[in-house]
Amino acid sequence: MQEEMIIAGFGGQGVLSMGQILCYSGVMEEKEVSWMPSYGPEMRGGTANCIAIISDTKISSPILTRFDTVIALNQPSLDKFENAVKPGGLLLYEASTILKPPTRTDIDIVPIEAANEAAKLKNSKVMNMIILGAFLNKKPIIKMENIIKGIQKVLPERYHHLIPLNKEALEKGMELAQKVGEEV
Amino acid sequence: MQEEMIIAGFGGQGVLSMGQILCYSGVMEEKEVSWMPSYGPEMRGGTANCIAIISDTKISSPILTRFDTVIALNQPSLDKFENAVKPGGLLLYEASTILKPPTRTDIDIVPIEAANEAAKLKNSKVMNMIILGAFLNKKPIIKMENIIKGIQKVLPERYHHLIPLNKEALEKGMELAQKVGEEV
Amino acid sequence: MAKVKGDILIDIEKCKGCELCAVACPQDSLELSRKINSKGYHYIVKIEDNCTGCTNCALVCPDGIIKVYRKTEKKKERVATISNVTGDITVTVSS
Amino acid sequence: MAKVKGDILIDIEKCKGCELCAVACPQDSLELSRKINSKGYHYIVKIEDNCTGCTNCALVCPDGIIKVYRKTEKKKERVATISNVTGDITVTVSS
Amino acid sequence: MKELKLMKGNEALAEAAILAGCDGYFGYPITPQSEILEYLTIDAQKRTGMVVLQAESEIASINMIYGAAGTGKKVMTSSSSPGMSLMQEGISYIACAELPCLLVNVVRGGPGLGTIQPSQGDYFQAVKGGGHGDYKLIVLAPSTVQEMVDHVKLGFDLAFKWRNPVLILTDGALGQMMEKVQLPDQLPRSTEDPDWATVGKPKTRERNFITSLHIEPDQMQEVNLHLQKKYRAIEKEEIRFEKFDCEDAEIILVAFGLVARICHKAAQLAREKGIKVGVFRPITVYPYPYDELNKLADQAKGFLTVEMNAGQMVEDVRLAVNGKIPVEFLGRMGGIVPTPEEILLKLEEKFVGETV
Amino acid sequence: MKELKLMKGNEALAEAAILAGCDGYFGYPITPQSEILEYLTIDAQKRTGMVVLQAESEIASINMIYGAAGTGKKVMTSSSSPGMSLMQEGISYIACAELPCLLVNVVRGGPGLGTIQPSQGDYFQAVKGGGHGDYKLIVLAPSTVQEMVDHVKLGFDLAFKWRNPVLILTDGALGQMMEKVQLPDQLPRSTEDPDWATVGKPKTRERNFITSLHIEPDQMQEVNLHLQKKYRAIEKEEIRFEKFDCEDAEIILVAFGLVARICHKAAQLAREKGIKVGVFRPITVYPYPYDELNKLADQAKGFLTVEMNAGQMVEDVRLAVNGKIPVEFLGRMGGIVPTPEEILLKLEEKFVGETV
Amino acid sequence: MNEKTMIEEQHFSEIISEENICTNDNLVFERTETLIDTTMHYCPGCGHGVAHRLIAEVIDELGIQNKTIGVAPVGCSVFMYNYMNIDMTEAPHGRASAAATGIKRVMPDKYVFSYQGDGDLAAIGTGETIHTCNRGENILIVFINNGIYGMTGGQMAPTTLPGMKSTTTPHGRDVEIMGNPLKITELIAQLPGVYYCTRTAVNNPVNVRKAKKAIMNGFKYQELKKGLSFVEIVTNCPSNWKMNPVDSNVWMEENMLPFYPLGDIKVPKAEKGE
Amino acid sequence: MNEKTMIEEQHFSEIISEENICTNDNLVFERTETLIDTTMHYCPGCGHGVAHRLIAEVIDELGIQNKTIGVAPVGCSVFMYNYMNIDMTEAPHGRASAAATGIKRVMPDKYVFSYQGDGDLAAIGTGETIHTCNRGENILIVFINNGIYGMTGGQMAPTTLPGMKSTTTPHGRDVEIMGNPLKITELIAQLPGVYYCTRTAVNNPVNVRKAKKAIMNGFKYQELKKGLSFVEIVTNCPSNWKMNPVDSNVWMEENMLPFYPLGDIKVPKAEKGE
Ligand SMILES: Cc1ncc(C[n+]2csc(CCOP(=O)(O)OP(=O)(O)O)c2C)c(N)n1
Ligand SMILES: Cc1ncc(C[n+]2csc(CCOP(=O)(O)OP(=O)(O)O)c2C)c(N)n1
Ligand code: SF4
Ligand code: SF4
Ligand code: SF4
Ligand code: SF4
Ligand code: SF4
Ligand code: SF4
Ligand SMILES: [Mg+2]
Ligand SMILES: [Mg+2]
Repeated sequence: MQEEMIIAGFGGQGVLSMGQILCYSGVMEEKEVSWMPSYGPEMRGGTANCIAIISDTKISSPILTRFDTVIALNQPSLDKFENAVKPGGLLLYEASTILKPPTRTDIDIVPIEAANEAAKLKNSKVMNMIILGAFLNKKPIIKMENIIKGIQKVLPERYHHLIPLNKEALEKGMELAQKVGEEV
Repeated sequence: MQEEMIIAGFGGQGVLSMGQILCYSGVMEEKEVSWMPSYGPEMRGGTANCIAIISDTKISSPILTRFDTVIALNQPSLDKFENAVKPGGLLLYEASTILKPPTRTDIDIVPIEAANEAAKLKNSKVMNMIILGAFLNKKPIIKMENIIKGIQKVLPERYHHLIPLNKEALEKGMELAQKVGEEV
Repeated sequence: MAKVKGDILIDIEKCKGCELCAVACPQDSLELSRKINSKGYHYIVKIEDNCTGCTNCALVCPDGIIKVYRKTEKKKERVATISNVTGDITVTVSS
Repeated sequence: MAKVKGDILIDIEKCKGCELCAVACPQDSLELSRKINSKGYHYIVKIEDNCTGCTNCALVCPDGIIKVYRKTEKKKERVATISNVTGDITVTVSS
Repeated sequence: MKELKLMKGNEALAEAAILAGCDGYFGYPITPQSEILEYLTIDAQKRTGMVVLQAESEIASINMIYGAAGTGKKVMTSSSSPGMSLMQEGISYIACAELPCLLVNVVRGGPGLGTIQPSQGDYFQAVKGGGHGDYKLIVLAPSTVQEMVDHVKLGFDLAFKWRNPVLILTDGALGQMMEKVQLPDQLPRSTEDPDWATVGKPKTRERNFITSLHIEPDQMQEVNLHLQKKYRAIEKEEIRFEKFDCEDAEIILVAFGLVARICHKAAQLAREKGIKVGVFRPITVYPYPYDELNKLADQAKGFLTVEMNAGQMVEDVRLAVNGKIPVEFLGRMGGIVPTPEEILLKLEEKFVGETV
Repeated sequence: MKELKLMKGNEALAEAAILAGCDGYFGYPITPQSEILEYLTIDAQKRTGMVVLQAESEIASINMIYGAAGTGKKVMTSSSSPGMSLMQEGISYIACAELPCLLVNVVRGGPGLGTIQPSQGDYFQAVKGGGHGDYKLIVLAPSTVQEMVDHVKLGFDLAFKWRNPVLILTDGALGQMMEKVQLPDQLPRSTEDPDWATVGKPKTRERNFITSLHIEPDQMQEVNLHLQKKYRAIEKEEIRFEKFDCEDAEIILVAFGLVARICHKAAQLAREKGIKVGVFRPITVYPYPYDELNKLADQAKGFLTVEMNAGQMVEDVRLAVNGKIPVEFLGRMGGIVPTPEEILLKLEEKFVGETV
Repeated sequence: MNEKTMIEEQHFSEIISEENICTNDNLVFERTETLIDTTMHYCPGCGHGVAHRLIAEVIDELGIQNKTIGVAPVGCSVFMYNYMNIDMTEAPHGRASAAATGIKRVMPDKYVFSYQGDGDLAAIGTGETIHTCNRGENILIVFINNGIYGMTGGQMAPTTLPGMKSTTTPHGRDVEIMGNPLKITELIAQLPGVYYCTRTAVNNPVNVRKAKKAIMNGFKYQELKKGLSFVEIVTNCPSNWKMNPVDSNVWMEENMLPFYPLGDIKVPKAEKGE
Repeated sequence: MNEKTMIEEQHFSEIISEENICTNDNLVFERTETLIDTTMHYCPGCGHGVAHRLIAEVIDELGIQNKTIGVAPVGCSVFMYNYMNIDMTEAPHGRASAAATGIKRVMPDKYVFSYQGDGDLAAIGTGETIHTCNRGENILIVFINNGIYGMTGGQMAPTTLPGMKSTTTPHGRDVEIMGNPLKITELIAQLPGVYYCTRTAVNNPVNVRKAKKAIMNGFKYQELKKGLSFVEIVTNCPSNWKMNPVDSNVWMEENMLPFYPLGDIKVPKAEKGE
């Protein structure tokens, strides 16, 4: 198994921690992992992203230009990375704020209105967990129990009371993705 | 013709200009010349020296460790460079202030009491010219007229009235050296 | 409503929604929109029609994207802080 | 000649003949010798026997080569600026 | 087995410094390595008493290191390319004065202000000497976050063994990425003063002084010869490298640091296509494994050196091979990381059909 | 014929700068090159209007150069080894921003504070890049005081031709010694502004900006590729060297700068003994005359590289020869200049009997 | 998808007032010519933007675009040359004033200014700052003091306040370890080469006007060859102070300004009464 | 050869007074232990020698030889470690205070001092000087101001007086081009981290005593962990001023001291009345 993905959005949307959770969870399953953030001043106000790789074998480069999965949380990220999805790969995006949807036809496209759903859960911060859930529905590469362990690792101690909410969000995401699958 | 020499003494005794005069004079005679001073902080209070090379052919290194001629104007210089005279070479030194005369027997040794003679000429500054005269007596590698031209080049304009005195000193030196030759 | 003496044009595509203009406006004419521009920022909008054309908002706007207009009975010389302008005033949205 | 109360020892081999001690000496006891040491410097010598042991010369000597002695009726504590010494006082000439 | 952590390279390195009993860190922020200083300011002082000081510049940093290293303590600094250039005078002094210390260069793309993305463009500076005069740093080139950790203790050990500055030559990617690491146990901070250290002179010994000034040519030559002798000894004893699938390899990829990992993948792709490719990774880039590479040249048909620069280590590879077989080069610059695919392509283009 | 003068290398170089129409000199004192600044403070300003400023440090100097070079003026600085190390960051910026300027390193013995006596210990720094990132200086290595003069104009010409910093790599002996020189005529100072220069933007053109910042990897790679392309062109067009008695030589001495002169003498001594020895002197050490040396390797039995360092240029000689024939090395350090006799000895020891 | 109205539409709806007075005749303020019409990379609310604009306005008002050369620092304003329509040089970190010296010396008739952050000017560049000021180089230095290293992500600057948190003082700046904030402006004001030295801010319209006046003075004194002018602008860094822009300005007023009081520090004798 | 009497003979003839009081009992002054008994390389009359001796005397009087670490600069005093019988480090040009910071931080219980010339401390080392002082490093800086670069042969220093000739100001320092002499001591005195700051000289016995007192204070405040002490010593450089030592001291009094007035610049509040 080797999953190479990029998660991109605005700073503050939680893209970096999504990647970290996946990687930590990967470690729990004794996989090789690598997490590489975009860094430097261009992060400021602009887009942030991270590349996460989870693999059964040693990982070569942490920096890639083509991905099995692209997760885009805003329009600029979608625009920038749509073409970086490998043919046959997955493009999952937050759909509530997207004006120009993707146009490729050789890949799996999964729009999730996660921001709207997060609003319903009364915590806009869990938007990323909804997306993560959706991703895990499409690519169940890691067991849910380990994802929860990953969240425990990444979330600072003082937020651990929010874990149930996060779990709820994950499940919501899975459910939404399931629907998209069925629609197709 | 190739003359490789070092002129050493205290700073202020005019060792650097002696070498420069020889080199300038050499240029007048279309010879190749090279002048290399000791430099840096060790000059301060300590000894100063310059290596002068005058040659019919291209000069390789300006820095040498063995010399055809060593001119020493004080005891430390004599001590330091006595052994740097090539066998058969010339060691010429200012003798008035020397407590430990040289001991080598395989070289020409010419002691000149130039400081005393300079005192007689009422200008201690011409001591170096007396020594230069003595050197030219032993090794007439450059014509006296060109030496005078060399002095003109090296001496700042405002001291040019002293040229006759310098000439006198040169001649005194030649005379003294001649005597040393005869004594032997 | 008071007689309108001033107005502003905001290049909302370049607005970063910092709200410094809103704070600076003595008339409380400005507010953040619920909507976002293509850079993802909530942008500033005029919520009242009471602008006096005092230029405060424009002076503090870090992004220099506010144009201020003022209509006065007797047209005065422009104030020292203002530069000569002859260009077109239409606001274009950068792609 | 005044009763001798002080005296100095100069390590003349290390003297550089700067004459700062001579200038500092209130008794004008010091002068440059006509002779030179092995480093080529005219060195300082005592020309009068009127030293009071005031230490001025030693204080200003950049080369720290003057020892000062002073004989007083009632032996006082050493002044603050002086360090403890037990060593030999013969002055040797460095070779 | 000890717990596996997921850590950023920079933070892992900083944590390793605390665990190695480092006595002092002096540094100045610069992307992509500021996390080292940032991490240390959290609680290093509290945990081990280690000194952590943000200096006013890289020049101040390296000279704080110079002073502090002279006391025999385990001290270190880190920077990235432009900052490292500013340290070259100080490094030359430290090398000449034979002070042990650890330097870290998290290389970014140059020249000039360049980009903050990863690069290997400072290889020459690191191994040939960016400063003046004949000196050598021991240069370690980690290729994983785990090695970012391991090379800290190794670096301090080598620094003290040889009384020589050690440089960890890494890059922005290794500094920023997270990977699994296993951390070592906490070591104590320095306790004994080395006999050469400037710690205050008791009556019982001669004074110590740290200097690189040797005004007389004879003396200076002495010092130079002594240093060169030490370097020859280091070249005998401290060469470290890693070979991967080289036994039967006809083509060998040579790369250091991060790029070696990519070469592994390229080699794998090549083998899948039936081309016998191995990877050689120098771990110490000074001392350089010349002999080992030279031996491999007897067996292989060609070498392909891959770097994130315009061709720097490739000169050392050529020096090692000394004309025996062709040495080709593939380089990417400006923060761009070569892909396994392009390495494979280059390799096929240069060697397949013809030599294989 | 113009008058022959007897001049110190440093002063001759300074005079040559005035005569070349140099617009500005910014520098900081350091032995053995302070005479350059000192000479210029006498009357350069009065003679040509040239600006001469003693900066507060080498870092300030190189950055004054950076600013001033950006205006398209002919500007220069000089220093010696430790000071040169401090300039490495600035040099890397200048190289990346492609600014023409002249740098002079009057090398002294290192590392560290070292000695003020002559050395060639900064060869690596000069030609491989002491600063960070992939850049190249054009490096001229004079061997006589006359060349100290000639290389100033040549340096400025090359700098402007290629928009690249040029370094004169000389040493304390050449800086301090007096030799005959013939001075060129006075050239005018800069009059026209190059179109890239920051001189104030008229309405009629786009603004100019000088930068080395290219944050996006793609852009940075563009810049890197552009630079590399320029360097390849320089390597084609600007190689300069000198051969002496090489036609029938079986052994070739390779040396740059002052040492080449000593090799001449050694070759002469060897020929007197019937050993056919020639001398090869690179005048540009970057670009390096690899091809020419490679060709000579076909004819000769062996090369002996002689340097005043621990062996730096010898790596380039080895790269040139690529294993064809043995390349031996003789180095002296710490300010000690090798003698013709010891070169002869080494040469006999290594090659005579065996290969000749 | 009914929420996703095209932004362009909203644009005009929101700017049209009852009586449209937005005509050229009534225009009293707009982006000045020398400020390039592009989105700056600065974070929302960052003071750098205003500072840039003021310099551009002064250049345009004096009509000296064709005679002005600017020097950008390394810091958030490293890209200044992308925003100013003048010739500019981007100097190495801390060395902008040295680069400006080089430029001014070889082109004494041009207007030269450097623009530098507090890390750039008062940490790594301290030596260059002091000596440029001491030589009285006939240039303008604009000094942006936001109490932090903005560009590199919020490390302590020499000007960081006591107790203030940054990524390298996570427990607040401890003056016992790190020393007190450096008031470099007061320091350089002591130097005879400095002709004019003032501290301003751009957090409200009044201060913006004053800051512009100060920059204008700097250029005018340069014209008169008076020596060095130094204009400090105390600014915010919402991103690294971890506040929204509005709060950051409040925090600045309450915390930065008491430590860095606004006003002239050194003015030409004749002008003191102005 | 009758003039060439052996020097050794003269030696004793000249030191014997009528009544020999040169006995241990009467000894009131001699070279202190920590000052190594060797000829210093300084030029005749150079103030560095006295400055070294005073530091050595203070170290001996405080009995802290085994706890003191000195940092020598690059400048004429680069060889200081040859004369002081203590552990020392020779720092790169200008960086002595940074090196001293490094030492002190890892060995806070040792006495650390740097000794720096005016070129070293106030030109190339300005940044390090300001920041070391500003951090209030608990060390002593001894600053030797001789208005010139001694070591390198008499180039202009930041402290060179207006109109003063040097090898790089052959027509005299022109303040229009080079700026005014930098009073770095007054400058750093402004910084809160500086606890004690004074200017002294060693040109006469009174000043020598005061200078020693100042150095003593510096070490004592260090013991008390008060922060940074800064002792400037205005000295001569006969060689590069091109005067004999005696004249150089006169010139110094008449020219240097009016510009660099002796006395305390910053003293601890309680001690002002002392
Ligand atoms: C030699 C060097 N050291 C460090 C850096 C990293 N660096 C870039 S900007 C900066 C500080 C920026 O802070 P400041 O000058 O206050 O500007 P701001 O971003 O706050 O406007 C630093 C340390 C660098 N680019 N070069
Ligand atoms: C980096 C560097 N730049 C320059 C020099 C040359 N240099 C040595 S000492 C010195 C100045 C000495 O002057 P100062 O500090 O005033 O000390 P002084 O000799 O007068 O006591 C200089 C410029 C150097 N050694 N290193
Ligand atoms: S011009 Fe004045 S009144 Fe009008 S919106 Fe701006 S700040 Fe408010
Ligand atoms: S100040 Fe400018 S950028 Fe900020 S909200 Fe107002 S218009 Fe937008
Ligand atoms: S101790 Fe006093 S009186 Fe005696 S020689 Fe010295 S200065 Fe003169
Ligand atoms: S002060 Fe010292 S060195 Fe100078 S003359 Fe007197 S004894 Fe000699
Ligand atoms: S990081 Fe701070 S200084 Fe930089 S652009 Fe953002 S707010 Fe402004
Ligand atoms: S050159 Fe000047 S400072 Fe240096 S030792 Fe001589 S007199 Fe003293
Ligand atoms: Mg800042
Ligand atoms: Mg000095």
